[in-house]
Amino acid sequence: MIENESINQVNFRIMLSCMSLPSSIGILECPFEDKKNPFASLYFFAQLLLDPEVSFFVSGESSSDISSKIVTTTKATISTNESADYLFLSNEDISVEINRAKKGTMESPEEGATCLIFIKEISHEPSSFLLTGPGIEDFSFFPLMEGFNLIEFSRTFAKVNCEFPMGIDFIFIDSLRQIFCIPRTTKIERKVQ
Amino acid sequence: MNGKEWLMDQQNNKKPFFYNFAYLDENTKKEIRRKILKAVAIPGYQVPFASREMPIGRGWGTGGLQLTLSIIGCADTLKVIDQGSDDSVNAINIKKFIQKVCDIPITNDTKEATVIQTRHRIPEERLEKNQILVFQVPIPEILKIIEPSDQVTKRMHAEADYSGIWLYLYEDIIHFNEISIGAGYPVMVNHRYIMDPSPIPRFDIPKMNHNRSLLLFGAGREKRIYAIPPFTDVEPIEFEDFKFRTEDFSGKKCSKCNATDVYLDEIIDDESGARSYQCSDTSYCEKRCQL
Amino acid sequence: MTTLERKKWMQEAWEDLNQKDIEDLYSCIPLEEIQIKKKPIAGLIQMKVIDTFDTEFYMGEVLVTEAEVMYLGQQGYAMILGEDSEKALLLASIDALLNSENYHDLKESPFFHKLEQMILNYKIKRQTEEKIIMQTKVDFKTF
Amino acid sequence: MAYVAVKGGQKAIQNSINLMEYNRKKGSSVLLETEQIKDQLFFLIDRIMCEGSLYAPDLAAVAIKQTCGDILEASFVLRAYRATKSRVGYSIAHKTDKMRVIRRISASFKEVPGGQILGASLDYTLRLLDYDLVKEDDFDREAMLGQLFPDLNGADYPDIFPKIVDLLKKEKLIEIKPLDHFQQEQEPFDITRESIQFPASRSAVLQTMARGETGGMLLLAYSNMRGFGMVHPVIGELRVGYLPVEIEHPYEKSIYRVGEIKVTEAEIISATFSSEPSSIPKFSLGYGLCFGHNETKAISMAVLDRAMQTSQPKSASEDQEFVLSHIDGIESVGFCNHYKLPHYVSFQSALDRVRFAQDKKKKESPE
Repeated sequence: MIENESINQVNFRIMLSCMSLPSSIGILECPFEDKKNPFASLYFFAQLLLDPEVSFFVSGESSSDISSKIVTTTKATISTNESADYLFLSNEDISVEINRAKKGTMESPEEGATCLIFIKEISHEPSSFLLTGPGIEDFSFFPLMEGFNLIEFSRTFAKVNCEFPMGIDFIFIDSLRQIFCIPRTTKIERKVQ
Repeated sequence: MNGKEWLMDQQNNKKPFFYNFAYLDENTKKEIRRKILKAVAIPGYQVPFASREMPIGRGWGTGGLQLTLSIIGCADTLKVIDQGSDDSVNAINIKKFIQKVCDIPITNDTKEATVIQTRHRIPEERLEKNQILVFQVPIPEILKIIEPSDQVTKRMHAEADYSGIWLYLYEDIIHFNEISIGAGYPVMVNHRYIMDPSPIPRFDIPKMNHNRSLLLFGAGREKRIYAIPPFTDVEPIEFEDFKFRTEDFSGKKCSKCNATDVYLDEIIDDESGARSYQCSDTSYCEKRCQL
Repeated sequence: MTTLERKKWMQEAWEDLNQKDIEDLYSCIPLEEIQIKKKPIAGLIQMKVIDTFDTEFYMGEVLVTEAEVMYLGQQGYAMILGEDSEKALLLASIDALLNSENYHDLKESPFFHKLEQMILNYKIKRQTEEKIIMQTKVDFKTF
Repeated sequence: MAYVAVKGGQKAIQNSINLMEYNRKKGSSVLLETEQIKDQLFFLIDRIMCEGSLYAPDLAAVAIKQTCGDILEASFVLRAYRATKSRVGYSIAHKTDKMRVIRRISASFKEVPGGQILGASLDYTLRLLDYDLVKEDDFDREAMLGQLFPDLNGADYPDIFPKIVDLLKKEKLIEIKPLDHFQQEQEPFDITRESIQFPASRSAVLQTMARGETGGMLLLAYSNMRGFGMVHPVIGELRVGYLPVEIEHPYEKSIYRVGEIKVTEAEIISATFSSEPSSIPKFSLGYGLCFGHNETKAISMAVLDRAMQTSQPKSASEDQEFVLSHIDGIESVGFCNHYKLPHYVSFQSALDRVRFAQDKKKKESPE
């Protein structure tokens, strides 16, 4: 238990650093190698922030398995796409789910959801999508992500975050436990060649 | 273990009282961590949190302390300052408590620290990306000067209705021919929220703009957390013809290290009433003296 | 008295136990055979009440100590007010003993005698308290 | 050196703590035992548990001893202790009709079913200093106690004390319905888990007041009674007694009785004459319930509850945000005392402003 708690602290700091500096990629610590389970990083994240006070929603094929495991480890409540505090998305077409997620209100924008998107790999190669905003010194680039439609995502992102301070914050996580965060304040633009 | 063994054990050694690492229980830390992430995502917006009772007085830094205890770990080095000084009584008291509940290295050196908890100052030395500055905030709502009700100020923030505070400044100028706000000067964060920077001097306000480190603010009694991520636009509110001005120390320097580009404490000499000046940031001053 | 009644009374009477009673009771229960399942631990119960408007609300927290034991395959559970490990474990042990099958054999034991005595004392004390309180009832029939 | 902080404070802090310990022990009297505090200063214990929001008489006694009788500090010690213990459960919600009553009075009717039971009260004591207590004879205490109640015959303790409010309810004289502007909730709001937001739900209002500071609540309630408000209270019923603490048994799925706690409950009745032509004049109710025996607090709570039931506050005591934000003893005391901390950075900043403004004035209108 003590061990888990200290891992939680280390991983929270990595995540906090990534959320504060949206162009940086962090690697979560893991006390054991769980190579068989592609969702290990996901459980890690769940354990880090979820408790009985919050709700979550899981999309995709093995959602019920994942959900029940998250419930046992965190005692968080399973909720709908529209009302969950945390969304775990891993399927290819995520725009629908993101569009449905809650964005908070102008008075309480912190009630906007946090979307965790599980992808194959976050590469260290830059894409052609330019990032600017708080936490980014001058400018930076969205990393290339295998099998992830950045054009579609950037459109969805702009749409759900067009009424700032209402909006949704994103955390990308891959099977190597690499994470990358895009808060609602970031501007994503396609760089014209 | 059977009952007899337990009873023997119980009667023989009264176990010392055990605190969690960093005092707070894991669920409390989780709540604060969630709120910190949201605060970072919405710079300058005050996120409400439950705020636990700490064994130091409400208003004595319990908000900052809860933030520090939720983020700190074995790899950290901590610095605590009050009014710029590492040795003031409240800073010492907070350090004593943190050391009691998590045995981590403590430093006076701004450059060495990974987490700095502060009351009313930003250190003179430039902060870096790997550092977090945690502010203790007495009253997080800057709009309190014009409206006491939280319910109303929350709506004003929602609507970005800041005409009241502009009017306040305008009337201030009419009355005094000057903006009378001393410490805790209102700032506009990321062109959206007007925010209380905590009672830091105006001298420190420009340091907030595009600061390289994460700035976290905790108000324990008022139960609010807010943040400024690194590289964020932070501007003091001002008029075209009435500019924001920092405290004027022109012609004055630190009597110990001769620094001129720093915030100074004014010292009154007991007998003559003459004034001298010293660096408010004591560890920076010591560093310069040792050069 | 049935086991259930006895348990109910124990839950009320324990508050009167002094240090000597605790020692006496510990000395006459088969401590070696009691396995500790959950060591006594202090915690908080949030006190939920309902007001006259039927609103449920929390009026504050109550400090309690909880313990669990096993005796011959029988569960014993106790939660008591305050922070007192020894009392909590004793109560959990008594609960297990009363649950166990050979409690009939215990009936003649000093443990049982002590228990019955305590419950009786408690009842007398409670009755006296009630009588004293009724002495403060205002009597309007003065004519 | 008026506004320079004490530096190098470590030693001074320790010595200051030592001096407090020294002052506590330097007298020649016997050191207090916590049992004595618990048995003989029960009002003090009750108040500290109530405002510290933790029912733990033994620890309250330690807190009182440790803080040398500073009530607010002692409550604070108890409140902080709360934060170190994890929550193991919730009690089963009960109405107060299960209360084991030790005092019960009504000011609205002379005779009430179950009777007026004065219990133990200071109400009718003459406030004359009792010199006999200076040297109290402890000899033969048992016998002395016996003499206080030589004859215990009289009325029997009833099985139940019916609620006065229920009688009024039957006659449709009183309206008991949650007001429209209170949100209906599934589970009560918990201010220890979530930061209270305004307008607050009724459960949050009652929880906040149940842990409020007696003096602060009395002040606000008194202002209302004096005319800065509209409540003209009559005490429908005031009860002191023990409430059972019951949980669901973890294995047997039955009710498990943990013990009982002393509480005070007040229901105040106030006449309501609405200006709406269609409405029928009725009585309305204010409710107060707190840990321990503290009648002033329970009555103040009930008055404030009634006062805040308006959606258009006209005075401080009717304003929910005003009342609830200012009655917590631990918060207000902490903030009041934080002004003792050095503020010389902000003072320097203010000095700069004042001097600047003065210079400007001088330049504008030279003498």
